[in-house]
Amino acid sequence: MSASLQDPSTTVPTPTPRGDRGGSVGLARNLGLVIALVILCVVGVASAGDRFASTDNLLTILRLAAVIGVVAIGMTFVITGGGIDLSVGAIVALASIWATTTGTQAMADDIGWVAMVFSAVLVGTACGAINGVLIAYGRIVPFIATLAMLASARGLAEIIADRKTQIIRNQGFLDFFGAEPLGIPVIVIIFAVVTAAGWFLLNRTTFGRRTFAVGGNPEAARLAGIKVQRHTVYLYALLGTTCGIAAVMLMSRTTTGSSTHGNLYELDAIAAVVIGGTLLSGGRGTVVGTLFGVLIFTTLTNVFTLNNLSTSAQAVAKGVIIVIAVLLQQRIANRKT
Amino acid sequence: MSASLQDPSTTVPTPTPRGDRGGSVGLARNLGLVIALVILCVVGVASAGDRFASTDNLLTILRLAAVIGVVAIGMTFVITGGGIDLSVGAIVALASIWATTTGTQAMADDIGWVAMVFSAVLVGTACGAINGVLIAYGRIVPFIATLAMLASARGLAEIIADRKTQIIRNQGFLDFFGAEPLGIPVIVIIFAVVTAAGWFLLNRTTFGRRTFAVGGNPEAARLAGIKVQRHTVYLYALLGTTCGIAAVMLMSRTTTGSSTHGNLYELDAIAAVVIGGTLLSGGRGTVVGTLFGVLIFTTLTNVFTLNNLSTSAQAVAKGVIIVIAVLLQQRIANRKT
Amino acid sequence: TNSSSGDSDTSESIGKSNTDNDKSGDKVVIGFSAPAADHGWMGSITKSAVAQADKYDDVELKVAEGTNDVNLQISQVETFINDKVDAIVLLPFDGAAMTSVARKAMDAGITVINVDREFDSPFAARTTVLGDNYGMGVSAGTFVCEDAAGKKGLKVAEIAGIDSLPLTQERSKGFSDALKSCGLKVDNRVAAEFTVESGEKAASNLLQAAPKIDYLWNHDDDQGVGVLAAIKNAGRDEFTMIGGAGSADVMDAIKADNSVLKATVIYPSTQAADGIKLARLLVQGKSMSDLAEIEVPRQLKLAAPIVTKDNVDTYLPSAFRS
Amino acid sequence: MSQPPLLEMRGIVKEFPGVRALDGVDLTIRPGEVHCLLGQNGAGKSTLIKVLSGAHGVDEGTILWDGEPVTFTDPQAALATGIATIYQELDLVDGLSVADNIFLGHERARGGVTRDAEMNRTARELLQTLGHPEIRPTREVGSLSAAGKQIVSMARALSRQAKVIVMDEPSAVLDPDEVDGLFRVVDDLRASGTAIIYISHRLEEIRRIGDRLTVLKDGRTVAGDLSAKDTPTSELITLMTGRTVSSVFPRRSGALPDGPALLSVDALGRDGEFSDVSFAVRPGEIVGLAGLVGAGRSEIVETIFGARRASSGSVTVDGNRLRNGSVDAAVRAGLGLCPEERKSQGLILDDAVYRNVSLASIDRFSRYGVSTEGAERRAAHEAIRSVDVRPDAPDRVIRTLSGGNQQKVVLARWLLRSCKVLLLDEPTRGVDVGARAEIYTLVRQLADSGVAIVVVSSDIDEVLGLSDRVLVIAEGSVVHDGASDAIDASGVLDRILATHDHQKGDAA
Ligand SMILES: Nc1ncnc2c1ncn2[C@@H]1O[C@H](COP(=O)(O)OP(=O)(O)OP(=O)(O)O)[C@@H](O)[C@H]1O
Ligand SMILES: Nc1ncnc2c1ncn2[C@@H]1O[C@H](COP(=O)(O)OP(=O)(O)OP(=O)(O)O)[C@@H](O)[C@H]1O
Ligand SMILES: [Mg+2]
Ligand SMILES: [Mg+2]
Repeated sequence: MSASLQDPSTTVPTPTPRGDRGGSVGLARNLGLVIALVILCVVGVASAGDRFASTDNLLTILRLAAVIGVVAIGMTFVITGGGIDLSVGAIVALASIWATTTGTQAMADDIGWVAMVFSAVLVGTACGAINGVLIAYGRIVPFIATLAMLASARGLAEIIADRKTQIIRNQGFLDFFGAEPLGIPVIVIIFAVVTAAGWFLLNRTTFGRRTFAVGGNPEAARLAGIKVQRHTVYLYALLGTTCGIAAVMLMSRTTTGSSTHGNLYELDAIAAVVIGGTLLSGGRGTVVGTLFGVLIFTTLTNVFTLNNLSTSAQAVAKGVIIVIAVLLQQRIANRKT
Repeated sequence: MSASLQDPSTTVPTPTPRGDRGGSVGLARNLGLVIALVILCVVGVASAGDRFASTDNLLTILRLAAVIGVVAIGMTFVITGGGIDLSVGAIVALASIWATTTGTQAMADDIGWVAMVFSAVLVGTACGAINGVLIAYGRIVPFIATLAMLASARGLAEIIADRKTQIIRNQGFLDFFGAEPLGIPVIVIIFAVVTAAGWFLLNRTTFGRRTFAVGGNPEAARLAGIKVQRHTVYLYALLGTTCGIAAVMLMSRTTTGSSTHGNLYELDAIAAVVIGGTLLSGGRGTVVGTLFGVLIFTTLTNVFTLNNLSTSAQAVAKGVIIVIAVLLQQRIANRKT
Repeated sequence: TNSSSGDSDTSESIGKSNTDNDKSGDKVVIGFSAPAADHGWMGSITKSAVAQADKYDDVELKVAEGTNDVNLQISQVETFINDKVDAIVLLPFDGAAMTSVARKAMDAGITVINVDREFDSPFAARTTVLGDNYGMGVSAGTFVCEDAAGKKGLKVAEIAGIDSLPLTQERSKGFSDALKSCGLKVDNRVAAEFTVESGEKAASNLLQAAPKIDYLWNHDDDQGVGVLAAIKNAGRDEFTMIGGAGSADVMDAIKADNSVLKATVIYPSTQAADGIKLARLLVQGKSMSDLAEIEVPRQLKLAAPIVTKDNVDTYLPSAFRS
Repeated sequence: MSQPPLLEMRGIVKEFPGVRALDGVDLTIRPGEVHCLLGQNGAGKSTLIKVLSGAHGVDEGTILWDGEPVTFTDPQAALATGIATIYQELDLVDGLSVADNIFLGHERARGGVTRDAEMNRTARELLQTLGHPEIRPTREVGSLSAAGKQIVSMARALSRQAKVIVMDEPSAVLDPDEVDGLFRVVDDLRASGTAIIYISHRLEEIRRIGDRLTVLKDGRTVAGDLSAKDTPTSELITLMTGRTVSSVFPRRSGALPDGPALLSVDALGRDGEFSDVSFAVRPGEIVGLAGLVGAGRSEIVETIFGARRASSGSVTVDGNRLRNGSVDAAVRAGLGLCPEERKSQGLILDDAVYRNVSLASIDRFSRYGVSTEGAERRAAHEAIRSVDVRPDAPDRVIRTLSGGNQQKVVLARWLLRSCKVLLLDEPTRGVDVGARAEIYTLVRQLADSGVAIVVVSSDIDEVLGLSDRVLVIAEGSVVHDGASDAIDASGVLDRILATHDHQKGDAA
């Protein structure tokens, strides 16, 4: 019944893997995504040749994927835990502004750029925690609570920033996050670390186990002695933290903080998570799937741009491709099980 | 368990009314909304006096509410039936463009402006039906299917319109929908009619009964002989139809069709529906609640404008007010049951 | 033809400007509505309008929530009509869509000043203040042509703003028309959304799409901050970049002359402020004292001059800080 | 008996909006005893144990643990004290593995990192103890049958090493084999000093393992401290129901009318589930499908009903061949199905009782698509009266009904629809003795009125007693087909075992 929102018509509930584990079935599930990504890459090479297949372009794709990717990893937890968060973009904006306004930048000049990182992450976590408290203890449905946060956080960001783009003047910050040790950009490394940590947390810890339980059957979780409300707060706070991290990455990429940062991240992040195979109704989630979801969307845009497609044509094609990809993935997953 | 998305923490599932009926309990549920609206009005009168309480201003509020209101009524059905639709804004845009491009306008000149109305409604219904088919038969989760429609429909609207705003030259169309019989604008009358029809359809017909069943437990509905898939298609097509109607209303209000029409209507419509008390997990829905939800949001904006609040401050206040309103409503609903 | 520079001021020039027009007169209530301030230029539009109004003790400004929903913007204008304001300064999200309500306001005896995005009926506004979008493209294109000095086969790239806005189309058209005159064309084009982040994203992809570029025109300096970041990330410097709108940061960069950014095209963010000034004059029955004309003109088209290292000092004081 | 009580509940009161579910219940549990709770559907048994386990707060009354008053504000408190509970509604997380479910809330972990190998090993041992080594600890719980899930629930309770284990109708979904396994475990626990609170509607089970029993009626203790072995059945039933109930199966009133088959199933099969199932049911006839859990009987009836698409064979009703895989066609042809899992397949839990009853008959109570609400409500009310749903409140949200009463609502749905062929999958699961007799009578009356009936039940005595003809199903095929009075329970088991020369599959 937990799948009812998704699929009004299945007779036999197809057993799908809960997380990233589950051996062959897990592979089958991601196989569709892998194939979709491979097809995309083939199209990219066929249509743009070396311009697509170069290391530079690969790194460009990864860099583009990194910011939204980190948010999507956090979103995977919230959705697996049975929730949703529309405020991620606004939180990224607020965190980026908070960390780049004059006060913080002055502090950063005194005690180092870590102050900026720290304040961004802190602001993100705090916003997430507020979401969590409203949802878990205030019992406001996640959609509404985070919609309210969306409005408030972006409004607050605008007020703090006075609608000015805040330019980062701290060279230490820019140097650190702009670096490319061994040719790999720092923000790509951060993305990799967050993904790995997310995978571990979801699949190898009691926290992850409880996330599945809270999302899959909150009443059962409660009866098993899990503090469902507290856990819910943790989940949203965790997503807030990843938003803070994403804000830092975005700050380094754009060398600015801005109240317009993170526009529509909520849709992008949720789309990546859901395409990846995490159920919107909670209880099942996969970090690896989310990673693929993010990469598919980013590669799509990249291939489009390499081919000089107009924005409108891109939008139409994107819609069609999403549908085809999902249908394909389902057929494959069904055949394997 | 179907309520799990909403509320991970309730011990005893409080029996709440399913629809608009249910005697005192139904009243109690809407009472919170009524109180919220009344408080808003009191604030409006206190802060803006006659400027708020005038007939003109009332009509302004209703005119503003009408377009999004019609979409929200349709959305109530889809959400009650266990789905969601992110593509409503894009469908409004596409329908408005389709109905105002040169071809249709030339046709309208020949056979009357009804041709424009007809094509807008038809395009809306068709898009909705495509959503429905993808979801019911293609088994794509609503979120993803309608996200794809969102991208495609808006892209297509841009391509058809060649990014130009289409100006309506048919005076008959503008005269008819711009009229104000007995001082009431035609689009407000349309809104009233759609609301009444929606209420009747949801609460007094077999179609409505099936909608509740499909949203409440699709498997049980199926085993009771209800054609769940077909009904799902009907629901999305119905929402598409209301989007088409909304497009006509917007066309009359703006005297244009545009690919930018309906921007972010999905969030506004869903927010109004959910604030109104319809469960995002399906099975419970109230048209009257949705009406209140729309009016609350619209009145809020109106009071803000009358009071000259800065845009950012408005956003912050909006978020805070939403949270307070929902908390208030819950307390009242709980006390009564 | 550079008459607008006097009008596009924000602060200093007002006190000392021309005649007794700035003297306090009858109280004027002005309603102001603009699209959502979701990018720097638009933010600056609202800010400078508010700042302008604050300078007059006889002006009361009502600012409606910035919105990209024409339905809501129409309702805001309706509210202003209900309120019987004296004038409305309106920067429509979509000019055509706001025409009928603007006309309604005019019919109700309210002076409507149309800013930036034009109505499709001359009866809908008393005066229109426009930036020159097509001219922007022409200025940028002409700069490229002059700088290229007749060289052929150069690669030109363009990063546009929000593609679904008519103004973006006009800018692009002006750009390609101007390039045509010297035998160049736009080889790669992407659209961003006027925000820093979208500029960075669009540019990152564009730079991959075009391994070698000679000229890059970016429509908007706010998104340009992101474009520059992307260029730096990609380690590219083989081309000349031209900006758009004319933010102070960009002018600083032009002045410093240490990046690919060599020029920008002004698109005044003080249009709405001008609108406020004109609205006040119109309501108080004054004329523009710099003109011999008794009436305020029907239309003002602000120039879109190109700013380079050579003339940057002229424009820097009036530029907006994004 | 001389031991001091381990647990005492005194004067427990629990109110839900509009219902006083518990109205002064007393319960005394001693260490190492199996204490049975008896009562009709809705008597308050589940509510009482939810109060005990901390799932519900208590409105009045005291709970004494080892003589000390305690309050359980949440399930964690009760678990920490040493009370583990197997709930009536299987409270497992479908998406998690068997081992994860067993250790949910008390995961074996070091520094928050789970020790999966250790949990899997322990889970395997627990499942072994329960006699189900074939359930892999890594298997996803959602893919287990109801019986499999019940076993996991028991393993979970055992893993807590509690002093009191509460079992709310654990045997409802188990077949006789598995019930034997369960009782072995209960005996071991008793021997090791663990107290068991055991709830069941099957009196014979209570006789077998119970030490003492408490009877609840309408939220009150009507008798405590009775001997489970010696109290006469008639007395128990009178205590529970306030009347006497004859538990014999009603017999056919006349001879089975000769006539063409109403339902005929022809070489029906579904890949991997069952094959070549053929049988026919005449009007007025009751055909029983006997077999062990997992034999594929639910799949057979669901396929007949069109809820699953057959891969071979056909179903004919009244001479008309049904469209394959179409529930709608089946319903229109006059078929009705009471599904096995009433919560997930049968009920819209948050809707009113009467609307659940009329779900299959929406069209009948409408004119031109407009509902005639009054008529619908009246007819539905009548239908729930005829199956004696308690409380008799058609507007109640069905979630708040006790399990047995929910089952009756599903039955009422098809009564209202007045179908020609009724498929009943486990119709008496969780239904109390009194109501069970009523359902038997009802089914027989329906048959006598000319309805063809197919009954699936894991209770072999029930299948044999109720039906005219019995089909024994083992591993997806019909292994016996004959009159039900020509075979007895051991005969059925023999037939099954004959095909079961190898171990039951992984299915559980
Ligand atoms: N959450 C609830 N809200 C309202 N009423 C409830 C709720 N839970 C149970 N009840 C009511 O409390 C009474 C006792 O229900 P309970 O489930 O304890 O019965 P039971 O003895 O376990 O029955 P069964 O044998 O059918 O399982 C019933 O009348 C039921 O309708
Ligand atoms: N959702 C599922 N996924 C995988 N296998 C399943 C699923 N449901 C049932 N099965 C398997 O199908 C077979 C038949 O199961 P089922 O419990 O329905 O049989 P049954 O004869 O109807 O038993 P019951 O006595 O419970 O009615 C078993 O092997 C079971 O494990
Ligand atoms: Mg019970
Ligand atoms: Mg079964």
